[in-house]
Amino acid sequence: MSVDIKTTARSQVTFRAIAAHAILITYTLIALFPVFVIVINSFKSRKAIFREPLSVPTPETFSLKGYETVLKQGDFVLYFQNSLVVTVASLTMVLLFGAMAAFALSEYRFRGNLLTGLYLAIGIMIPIRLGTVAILEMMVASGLVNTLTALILVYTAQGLPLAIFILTEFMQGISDDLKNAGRIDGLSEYTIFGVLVLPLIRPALATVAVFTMIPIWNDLWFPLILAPAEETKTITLGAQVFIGQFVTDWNAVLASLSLAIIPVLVLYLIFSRQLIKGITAGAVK
Amino acid sequence: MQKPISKPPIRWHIPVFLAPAFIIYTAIMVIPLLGTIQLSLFSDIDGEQVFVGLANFKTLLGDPRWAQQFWNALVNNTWFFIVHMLVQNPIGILLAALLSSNKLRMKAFYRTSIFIPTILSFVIVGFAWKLILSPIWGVAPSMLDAVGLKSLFAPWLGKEEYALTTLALISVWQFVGIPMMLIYAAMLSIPDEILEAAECDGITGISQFWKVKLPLILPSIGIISILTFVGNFNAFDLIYSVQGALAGPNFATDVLGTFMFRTFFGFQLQLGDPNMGSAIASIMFVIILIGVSIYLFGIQTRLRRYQF
Amino acid sequence: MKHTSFKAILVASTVFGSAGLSFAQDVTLTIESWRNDDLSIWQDKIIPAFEAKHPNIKLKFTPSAPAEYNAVLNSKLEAGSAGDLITCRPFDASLSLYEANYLAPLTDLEGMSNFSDVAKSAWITDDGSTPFCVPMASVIHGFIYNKEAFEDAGVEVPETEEEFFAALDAIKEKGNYIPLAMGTNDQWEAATMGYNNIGPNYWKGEEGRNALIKGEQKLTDEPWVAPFRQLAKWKDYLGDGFEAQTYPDSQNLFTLGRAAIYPAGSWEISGFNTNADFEMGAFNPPVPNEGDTCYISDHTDIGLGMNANTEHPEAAKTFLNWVGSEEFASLYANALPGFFPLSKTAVEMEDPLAQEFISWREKCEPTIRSTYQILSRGTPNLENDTWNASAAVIKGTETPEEAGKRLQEGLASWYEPQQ
Amino acid sequence: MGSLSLKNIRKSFGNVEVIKGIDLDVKEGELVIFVGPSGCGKSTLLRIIAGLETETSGTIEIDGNTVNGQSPSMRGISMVFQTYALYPHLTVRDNMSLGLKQAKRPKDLIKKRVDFASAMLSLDDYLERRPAELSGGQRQRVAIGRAIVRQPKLFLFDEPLSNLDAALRVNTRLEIASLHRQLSATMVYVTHDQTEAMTLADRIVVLNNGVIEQVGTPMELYNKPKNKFVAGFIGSPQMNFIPASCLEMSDAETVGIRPENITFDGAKADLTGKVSHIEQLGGDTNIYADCGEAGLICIRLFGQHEAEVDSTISLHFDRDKMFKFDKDGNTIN
Repeated sequence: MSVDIKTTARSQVTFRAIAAHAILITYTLIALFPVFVIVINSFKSRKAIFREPLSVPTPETFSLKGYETVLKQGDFVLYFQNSLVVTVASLTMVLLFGAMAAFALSEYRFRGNLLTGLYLAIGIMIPIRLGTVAILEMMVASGLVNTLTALILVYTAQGLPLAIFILTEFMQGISDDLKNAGRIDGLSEYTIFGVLVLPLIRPALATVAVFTMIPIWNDLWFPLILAPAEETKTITLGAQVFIGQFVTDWNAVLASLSLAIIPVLVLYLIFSRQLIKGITAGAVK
Repeated sequence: MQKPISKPPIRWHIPVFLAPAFIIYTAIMVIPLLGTIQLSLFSDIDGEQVFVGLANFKTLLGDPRWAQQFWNALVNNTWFFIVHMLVQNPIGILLAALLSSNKLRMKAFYRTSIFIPTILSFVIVGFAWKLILSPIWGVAPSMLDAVGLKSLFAPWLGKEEYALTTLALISVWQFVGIPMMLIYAAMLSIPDEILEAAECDGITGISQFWKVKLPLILPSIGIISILTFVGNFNAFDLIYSVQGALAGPNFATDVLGTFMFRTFFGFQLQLGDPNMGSAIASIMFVIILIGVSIYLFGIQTRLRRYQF
Repeated sequence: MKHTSFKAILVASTVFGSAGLSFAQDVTLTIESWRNDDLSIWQDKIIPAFEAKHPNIKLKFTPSAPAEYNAVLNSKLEAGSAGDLITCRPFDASLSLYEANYLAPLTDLEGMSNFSDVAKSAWITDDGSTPFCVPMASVIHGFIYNKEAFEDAGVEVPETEEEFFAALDAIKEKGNYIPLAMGTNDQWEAATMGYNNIGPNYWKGEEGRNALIKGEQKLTDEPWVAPFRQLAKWKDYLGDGFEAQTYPDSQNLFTLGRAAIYPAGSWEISGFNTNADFEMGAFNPPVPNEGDTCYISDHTDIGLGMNANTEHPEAAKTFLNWVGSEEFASLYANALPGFFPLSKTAVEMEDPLAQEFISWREKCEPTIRSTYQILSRGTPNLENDTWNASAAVIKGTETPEEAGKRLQEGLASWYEPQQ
Repeated sequence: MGSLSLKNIRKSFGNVEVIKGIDLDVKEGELVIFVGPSGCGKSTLLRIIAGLETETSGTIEIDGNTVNGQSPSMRGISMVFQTYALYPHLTVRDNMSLGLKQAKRPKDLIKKRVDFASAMLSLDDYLERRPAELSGGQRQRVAIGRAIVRQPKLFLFDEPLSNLDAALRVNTRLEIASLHRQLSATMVYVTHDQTEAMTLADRIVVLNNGVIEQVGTPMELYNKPKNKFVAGFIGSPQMNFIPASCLEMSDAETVGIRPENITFDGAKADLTGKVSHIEQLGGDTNIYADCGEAGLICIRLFGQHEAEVDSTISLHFDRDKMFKFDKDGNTIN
């Protein structure tokens, strides 16, 4: 076989591509394996889970018992709806208020600008959970316990510091000329923010949305403390109760865990296109 | 016709823009947190909250029983952080470097798959890994068995010497998507001209990564390091959901977060001690603040940001 | 755009806000509990039975996960958002709630007369004057075994320590079953199902426990170290990788028929009945020597108290009286075999395993867990330390003597009678 | 069309004063250009006129009305930006009409004005496109169109040509010039490019370090610069500055001579130097000569000339066209 220089070079390139794919596939498998184990086993009978945890469900081992238990026991549709309301409402508030504050900080020179920025950023460093008792007292005093509003407020406060931090950095990159053109055309500062600036920072908003959404959706603590009532239970709390309730009923546990993965995955996929664009555009440099 | 105005009007829009964020953040985050820090200066004496100054901190660092637990948690926490720095960030960079190579196919698929663990809740992550690593359930042992390495298996989560590292690796598994995404973005933002110039100079492949790309993404690596630091020193959920509030075996996986939780809210028969818990929380805050300051004033200023 | 979104938020918040208001004229009582396993029993049996008698009072059972219960409950009480009725942990956890005025005194509650002093001891002030929770149930420790496994290995139910280990050896020899289902990952299993299960036989139940409280015995004394010595021997009979075995792992190991003996609390009975498809039996902790008096841990575990700040004290008392009644006792005992009523009147139980457990009350001396009363009031916490020590002793990372010494030092550091 | 009058305008950012008391009157229909090196404060001054920046003190009058404190949109101005600043989400037509819509002007009026402006700027074919679908030159024309549509009292241009390539820059420059003529509008224009200033302006304002160095028509500035700064800034290639001592002149510190006022004349040589570089521009030729202590001197010759690098040449200065500057850089008459 004759090998000329060109094909050697090409085969080197191919080799590199294959190596890259090999590493990525390996890691993808590592990343997905636990999820895979949970999902396949959620469709198996209890004995089969134990005997052959790695095999996919066969006609003999296939069972929907777990899903039946889950759907019969808790009001999963309601939990899901609660989670969605809380997440979407908090996200909206974090994004809107965060962008507003970031706009003020990046756009205007005023006394205390730097100080305000630092003040708002400190929250990135402390988990809000440390203030639980005071938060709960406040919610009780205002009658918001066991309402989704309480959760929304807490998550908004929790998400704001990082959102403001990222968005401020991003907003500094927006052309001053554009905003000034708007001012000369008689747009109010509010319109400039809403109509000119917000659309331009969409990618950054998506980045913030993903980083904000994950901890909100997955939070267990505040739903437990602030809104544990049946009507306000979130899906993560619902799934957790299952784990407690059916410590040994792995069908139900696995089924509820599998169900809990889907919605957050969907939300992520919605934002992820913008996410890459957002980070690339310099949201977190 | 406008009347001449001598003074510029107050720019009401600035407070209006700031107000919602400022009010919610202050009311729901800052005030409760200040309350917590304030608690650390008080002590419950016969049912009365009495101001004791720094006495709680003295107990925490001076009383051998408290100090032993505190230093154990701090050392564990530091190790937890080191594992992340040594494993999570290099893997993240490697994956990002691979993903950013030009002609690669299925990028979106890899990116999404590797990011999936990051979006999962701790409940799921904890449960899944406990099952996989469980000697009873047998996923890990039987997989090792399949490649003839059964002898390597140990009940990692139950052994004092392995448990913390195992947990740290689980956490790495969960969060590697974040450094990957951020580095990936940083690499994408390196202009093609620079890479083309490197190609012309004969700098390709791995040496291109070391000599050209890496120096240019150093600021991003800095940001990731500090995010990792803040995240790790606030870590709680994963350890709690896998090992419980007592962070077994024998406190081998106790970090500041679990130590604080146990002390603050109590556990089983142990009654909560909000004052001591707040003292731990305050110290956590100080540690994180010191770390962030070192980064901001010591490291970040030395990391050059290149203008593209 | 701005206006509409603000409006939306306003509308949204009022909608959510109203969701929290109660709408019925009837009184609705909320029950805080860590027993989320019992949710369906409350919903399907207990609540309907009560509501049938008291149509004006509605009940809502809102459990949280056991591990978070204390934190959640304390936060809610402090903030004033806790339910009307509060499930009481035994001893100090509830006593501190009473002292902080979160639990109402129940001195003049009629239903209280149905309980013996021992039953009330877990939820009464130190001077014994004021009870603050109605005793609901106790749990008994012992061992549940797989009858098929015993037949397979040809062993009889052990009565002494010696027979116990002989049986374990025989099962191990035969090799079809893991002799003992226990893991140390969760720690409390080792302490609760291990140390406090077999311990009373060595410290002679109440006698030893009271001596410890008075400072007449130390944890380094033989009666308190001996159980650790027993635990140290268990290691060889546990499954592979027991260090990482969790409590649910142990349960599964046993109910799937892979382990022969399960060191148990009686609360397992109903779960095991559903999940195991083999016949089970139970035996009380074997005594050191033949003819010794046997002691069992018959631990007062659950009580029910009234939130001192409830808006409906009368309704809450009505319900508490009912909880003290025979009707409730029989309902609860049969709905949850393994939770034994504490009321004076005997309750008929149908479950054979539950009958076995309760029958030990007649032949053995009952006591409660050694660490629960008074001794876990300080820091370091004796109960938590005992978890840690029991797990360490089973794993062999600490000798029984070292464990005893460490516990004694910890206790003596804050508990005066031991100093 | 309106006049503009600035009275003692000052502006500080924190402790730094960037505009240090500017007085200026711009007559109706005049095109005044601010030039100066970057950081001289010319853009800040323009933004103060527009109301985008608040002055620290001083008075601004547009068309006789004091406008201090008024919002930009109330001042009757329009502005063209360096980066075009088109609204990315709006079509060309909407971009141009937004300001009028915002002012609630009648629809048919808006349409009339947009059509007028688009015809003038030949944008008719692009009215329904979005900015992203236009070339750089087209975008800048849209930006200008947006300014025209408002029929302002005062046009403000902030380096409008900087982002265009060389050929387009000349074209657009001509367009602005003709626009100025057609509309006979008052315009204030900021640039750092003196050629732009010379070619367009009725009057030029030279700014340096926040103060006005000189105001005048292009030829006034060229012929009678008040000081060394203005002399050096106006004219291309730049005026040569030579220490007076090199020419044995005692009545000045420095003398200045424009490159076109130097000739080769061995007989009447003021200086000799070595040729170091030649720029052949076709129409004229620039020769750079190294004259030792006198420094590098540029000579501009009309037509095409050859010279050997390193050859020695003798320079003669036209004494009537020399400028003399004192120690402080002020021109000595």
